[in-house]
Amino acid sequence: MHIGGTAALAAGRRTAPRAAEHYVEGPIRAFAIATVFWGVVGFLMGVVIASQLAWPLLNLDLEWTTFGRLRPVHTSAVIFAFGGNALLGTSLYVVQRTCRARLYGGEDMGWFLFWGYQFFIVMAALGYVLGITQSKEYAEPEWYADLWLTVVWVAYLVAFGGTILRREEPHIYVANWFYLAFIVTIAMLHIGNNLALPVSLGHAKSYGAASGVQDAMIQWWYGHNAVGFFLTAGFLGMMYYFIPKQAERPIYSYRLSIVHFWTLIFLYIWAGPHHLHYTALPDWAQTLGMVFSVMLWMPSWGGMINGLMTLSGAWDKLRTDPGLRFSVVAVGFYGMSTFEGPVMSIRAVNALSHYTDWTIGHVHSGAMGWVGFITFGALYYLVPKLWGKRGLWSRRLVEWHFWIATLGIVLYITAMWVSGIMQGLMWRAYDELGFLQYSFVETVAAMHPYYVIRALGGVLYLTGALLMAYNLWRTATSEALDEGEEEARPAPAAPAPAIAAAPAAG
Amino acid sequence: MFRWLDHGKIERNLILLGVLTLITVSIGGLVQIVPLFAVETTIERVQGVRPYTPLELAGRNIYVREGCYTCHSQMVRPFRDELERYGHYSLAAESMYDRPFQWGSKRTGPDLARVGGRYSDDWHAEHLRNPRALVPDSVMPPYAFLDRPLEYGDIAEHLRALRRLGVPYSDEMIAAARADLVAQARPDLDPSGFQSRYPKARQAAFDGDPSRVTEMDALIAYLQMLGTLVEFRDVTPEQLRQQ
Amino acid sequence: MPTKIEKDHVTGTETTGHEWDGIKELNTPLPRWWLLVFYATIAFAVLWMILFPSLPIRGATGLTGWIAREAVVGEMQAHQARLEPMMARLRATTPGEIAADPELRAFALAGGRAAFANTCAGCHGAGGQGAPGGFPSLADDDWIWGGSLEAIRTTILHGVRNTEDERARQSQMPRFLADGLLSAAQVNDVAEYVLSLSGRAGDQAAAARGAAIYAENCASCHGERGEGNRELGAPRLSDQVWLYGGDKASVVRSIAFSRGGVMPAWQGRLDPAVINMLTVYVHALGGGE
Amino acid sequence: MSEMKAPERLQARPAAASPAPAADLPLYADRQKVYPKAVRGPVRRIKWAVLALCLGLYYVVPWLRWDRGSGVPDQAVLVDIANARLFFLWIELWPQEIYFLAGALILGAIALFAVSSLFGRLWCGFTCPQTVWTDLFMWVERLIEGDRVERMRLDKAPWTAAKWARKAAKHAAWLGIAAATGGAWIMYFNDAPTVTREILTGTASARVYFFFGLFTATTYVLAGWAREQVCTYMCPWPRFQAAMLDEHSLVVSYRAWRGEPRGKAKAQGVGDCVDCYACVHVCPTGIDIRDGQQLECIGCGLCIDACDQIMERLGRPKGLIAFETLSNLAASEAAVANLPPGPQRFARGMAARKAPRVIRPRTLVYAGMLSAVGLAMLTALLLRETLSVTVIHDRAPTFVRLADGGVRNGYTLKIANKTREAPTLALALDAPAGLRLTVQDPAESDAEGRPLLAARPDGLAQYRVFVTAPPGLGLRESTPVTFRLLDAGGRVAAREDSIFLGPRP
Repeated sequence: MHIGGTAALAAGRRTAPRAAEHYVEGPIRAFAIATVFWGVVGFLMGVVIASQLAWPLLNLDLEWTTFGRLRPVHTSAVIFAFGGNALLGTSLYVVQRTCRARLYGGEDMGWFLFWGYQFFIVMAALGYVLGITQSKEYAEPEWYADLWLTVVWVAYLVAFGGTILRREEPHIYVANWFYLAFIVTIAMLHIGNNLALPVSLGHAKSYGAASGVQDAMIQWWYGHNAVGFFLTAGFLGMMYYFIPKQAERPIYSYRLSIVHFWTLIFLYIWAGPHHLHYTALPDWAQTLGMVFSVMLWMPSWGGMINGLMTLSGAWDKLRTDPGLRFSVVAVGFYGMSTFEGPVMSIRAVNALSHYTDWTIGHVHSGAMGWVGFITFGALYYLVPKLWGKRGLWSRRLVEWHFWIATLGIVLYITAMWVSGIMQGLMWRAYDELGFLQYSFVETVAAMHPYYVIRALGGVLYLTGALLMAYNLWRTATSEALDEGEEEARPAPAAPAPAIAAAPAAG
Repeated sequence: MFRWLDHGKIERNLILLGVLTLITVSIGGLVQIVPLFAVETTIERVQGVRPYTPLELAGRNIYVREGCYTCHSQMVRPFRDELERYGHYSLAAESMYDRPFQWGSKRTGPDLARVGGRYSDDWHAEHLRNPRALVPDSVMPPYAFLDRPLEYGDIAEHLRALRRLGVPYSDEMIAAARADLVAQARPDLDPSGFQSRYPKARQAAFDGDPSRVTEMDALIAYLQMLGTLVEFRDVTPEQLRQQ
Repeated sequence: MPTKIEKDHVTGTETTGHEWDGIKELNTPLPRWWLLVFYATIAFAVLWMILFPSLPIRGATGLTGWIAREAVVGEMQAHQARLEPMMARLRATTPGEIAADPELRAFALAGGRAAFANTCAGCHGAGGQGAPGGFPSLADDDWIWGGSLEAIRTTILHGVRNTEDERARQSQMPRFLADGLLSAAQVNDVAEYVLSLSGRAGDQAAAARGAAIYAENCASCHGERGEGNRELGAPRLSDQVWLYGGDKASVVRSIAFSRGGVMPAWQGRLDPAVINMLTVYVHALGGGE
Repeated sequence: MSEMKAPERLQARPAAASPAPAADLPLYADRQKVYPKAVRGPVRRIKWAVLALCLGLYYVVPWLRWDRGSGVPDQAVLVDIANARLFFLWIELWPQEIYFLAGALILGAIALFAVSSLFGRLWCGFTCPQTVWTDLFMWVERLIEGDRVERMRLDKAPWTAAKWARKAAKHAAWLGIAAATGGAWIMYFNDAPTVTREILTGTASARVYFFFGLFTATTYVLAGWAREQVCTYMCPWPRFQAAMLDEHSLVVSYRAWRGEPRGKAKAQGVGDCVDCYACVHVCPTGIDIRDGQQLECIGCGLCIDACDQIMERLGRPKGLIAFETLSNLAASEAAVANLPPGPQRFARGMAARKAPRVIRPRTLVYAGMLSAVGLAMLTALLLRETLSVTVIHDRAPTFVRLADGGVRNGYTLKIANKTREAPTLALALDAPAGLRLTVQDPAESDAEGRPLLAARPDGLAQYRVFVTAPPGLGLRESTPVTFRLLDAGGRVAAREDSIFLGPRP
């Protein structure tokens, strides 16, 4: 698939003589392909490890394929590979266009970022499978990969900032505020959480600079803000460009942008300790984590309102623009999970939900619903543009993707939500003498049906992504879709496969 | 609000925007993290917590390598049900030498903070080899591959690296690291030196076979000491207050 | 079909006047409800920070004085208080009566499990599996001092060979080699004989020699055929269970230097109800008689 | 698709803000208050019926009794948190069975998808609690403050005693309803008569008062104050909803092909819309349906009633606003493309419509999934185990060496009995010959010497069981064994696999 992608890349370059020629686009095409590729890999890994919990035989008795080693592969593939490539690619696309400036560092910088980032991903994932990991959630890569990522990230900041400095617009667009906050904060978090001393330069293993309770606090300062700045601020940047572009409407409120941007980035960073409720972290820090999470509710919703109300006046586009459909539902999921988050941060709720699958369900309504869908929406918009096509190869496939993925999410989060509450209740169930009613393994046995439903939900979501990959592939390679050939343009609702017969390059 | 704050200035100046962003996102972290290092009582003043023995450290590194934290927490919360199920709630002091901390965030399997001494060595060995042979409803992967020799040639280097980070390993401990590692897994060897360096550390043929030191030995040695260091009978409530 | 008409004028005065790649901005004021809810969450946060600990300062616990670690102590005490009627019943009965009453028995077993884990498992191992070096298994069917409820209770109450309780179980085997009662060769022979009692002698001739020595020195306590004597705390030697190891070296060592583990007396340290619960629990581990 | 953008029409819209320089704009915008007018008609009647049904069910259900025998709650529908049981008529679920809840949620979600793809925002407009309670609150408001014009006048009037009185009465009534709502919610989690008495006498627990207060407050704020803002800004469902619609979904639509151009009733050459704003005045979200599909429209259809009344009065055919599919709208539009307003245009446009396509791939998929999930749940419910046994093998020690050299394993058997009976069950062991089964408690035995265990009604019974291998049986380290519980008729009531462990041979 990846090799084919390179061919598509070449095809894209060949067929894109456009006015926007002076923008750097080759690496962005590569980022788009990598996003799809890693998305499929990440979702597949998710299906695999979800199935392992339902059917433990699938651990295969091999040391490289146990849940413990593959789970970081899944999370990193989805967050950093799928999400990261989407963010890097779209940010470089957006910053050039909203600044009317060519990427700082040009094509070479773009390709360095692309290959540098892919190298980091592969290095990290190989490490997990071989057992080289820091075992800190979402910060598993060892010191050598971390160092490399730091190099790439600094280059990214230089390229992004440099492009803004070259801008021909007096003001910096709000999408770029969010992208910038994402780049700066992730740099800070990445370095802060990965300060470590290698056993020696010849060892892959390192020991962290902080230990115990301080390490825990730093880890969740990092971990929660990987959510806050990677999966929220970064993707809000994406939303702020693609939704108004797709809707062809102005952003709803400039002042809401300002207020929610600053409040969001200020408050988010405090929320980490809500992952450590009732732990050995001192109570004062837990209280701060909880109240700042609650205050975060409205700043988070500011982004939802701005995205959504931008649609007012273009509501019918929801049916005619398949990408927009994804974007808007993404915003709906964003609103849901940013409401659920503050609720779960309340200590009494957390006492029940923590350590259970409720948390997993919450994360996935955010990751599948918000991050996934907003990215799909952006890809459906971006790929025809990047490859110089008039539109997508098949709209009907997009619709199938949408409905299959939505069903998948419904199955997934319902199962995890219910099972989480069940597990939490079973842990604290007492018999009438006042002794614990269930042993732990009984709660494990009760989880089985939910694990099966969850795996099914994952399969549906993965299927949707495969449909997208195929559709985008055909879009990039169908010469019949080239811009300039006005005939044969499919009517919006007409079945598109009529043009499927066009020979595909590669 | 918008009279005195001209946001236009900020959004026309990349450096200003970047610096203000950095300041804004720094505050929360500083306020929450710095006091944890500064306030002494963050780590409770209890007796008994010692650095890991070389074998336990090697076992812990296997625990880390296998990503056990993805399914097991090591943090007993102060709830009645957890106290009854797992034992005394966990203290910050008990993970003061943990790099990385392994408190975890998910209990697909049970909490392990106090698993030490709960089950027999045999049970652990068999359970790790084939979890469903002992617990039919378990969903844990099998870890039979841990029955391979432990590579511990560089264990002293690990201790030395940890000492640089502040773990109180003595010169003697570092010098004897390899011997101590072997001694702990082989109860037939003379224990006196090892016992003097790591009081109360348990020696056993953890995997059932005293003739060789395996990864299984190391992991079980680690599991069997988890949560056993602090004698809660001697601890006063005042010692447990963090603020 | 009609399309939705724009809610706001798209005029120069209403947008901010900037445009990026065709994207414009409106300058709509914030929705009031949004601002109100935001203020409400801030008010909630401030209130909560006053009520609960939120400062990294010793003693700054908030107006409620609530501390998670102390709250759970209170919860456990409340739980104990709820259990008190049952505990009172347990104090007032004998283990035998407890075992006969299903409700009391279930309660004692559950409570005994927790008490055992806290008090006894350190030496006797989780589940009473025992530990090498003199910590007997409580789950097997071999008892030195007796495995009836009453015998178990007595052992828990007074302990073994301790100096703190005058009613502690007492027994002391002579140190046959160390005190010069037997020669090394004799110890070897008697060890072979002892092994032969459970059918494991390696050297039949030595065992035959040892028989006489055994009859003279050992049989009075351990019995003619090694059947043991619980009155004296002399273990059975003819079975497969060995407290200090059943290999020859261990047996020789036991004869030569004697053994004598110590168990504390729990009377006075534990609530009588807990001792009764422990008795019933240990009895139920599998070896109860 | 037609291009119906007509900015000049915006002037009449209440939401249009006046242009102002950025610096002088207020930080926040007040809500543009909506004053929906009362309306009569078939849609309104259906809405009243649905409202009465929903509210009736909500308030009455906790009071329904269901006799389950003594010592068991007799409330028909009850979530018993303290005892971790969910009672629903004859079904009593344990925590490990709330997969039924997961199934119900999935069913609900798919049903919602299916209904939406067929009928648009039926859920939003008719059955959503936000809509139902807002409707109720508006009805109260109208009773006390009068209809649209009166309310507008009242709000503009100075604060006289009479105005205070009316406002106070309205809010008191709202709070009353809100309290009843919050109170009823509590009753699903507590015995209704008991908790009602406790709340009224001030003896309920702090937790009850907290949730009572919480739900009262949210009802009052959401239905009284926030109203359409919830649907416009906060609720995620409208986003999904919009994505669920397609060309064949029935949605509330203005037939522009018939209504345009608008004009006075007696004017010549104009369409059927007389621009009377009846549709706008009744709209609970304050929009103009003639602007087409929009985010704020909850699909309640009240504008249909309002418009039909006008059409009737004018002697024109009803249905200028109607539940209509987008494909029909497009078809009618195309059919009347160059026709002038008049009866002929109306007839041509109506003739171009087709019956809505109910059977399409999506609805088929939904129907399939609904039946699959429904069938799975039904099967699970019918095959629901009322008796199950869990066997937990001792972890320490894994086995015990006995004095005679034999080996013994200990197990804990937990018999979960979800019925109210207390059957006696015989315990049988399937294992290699020689292994002996004993139950620790002195239990009676059946004719074949099998120990008899008593299950506890609606509870867990726990037994300690030992399996002993005599010396020299020559078993492997691990031997599979199976425990079976037999009922009085000798049938297997429950079974569970376990293992027998011994030393390495």
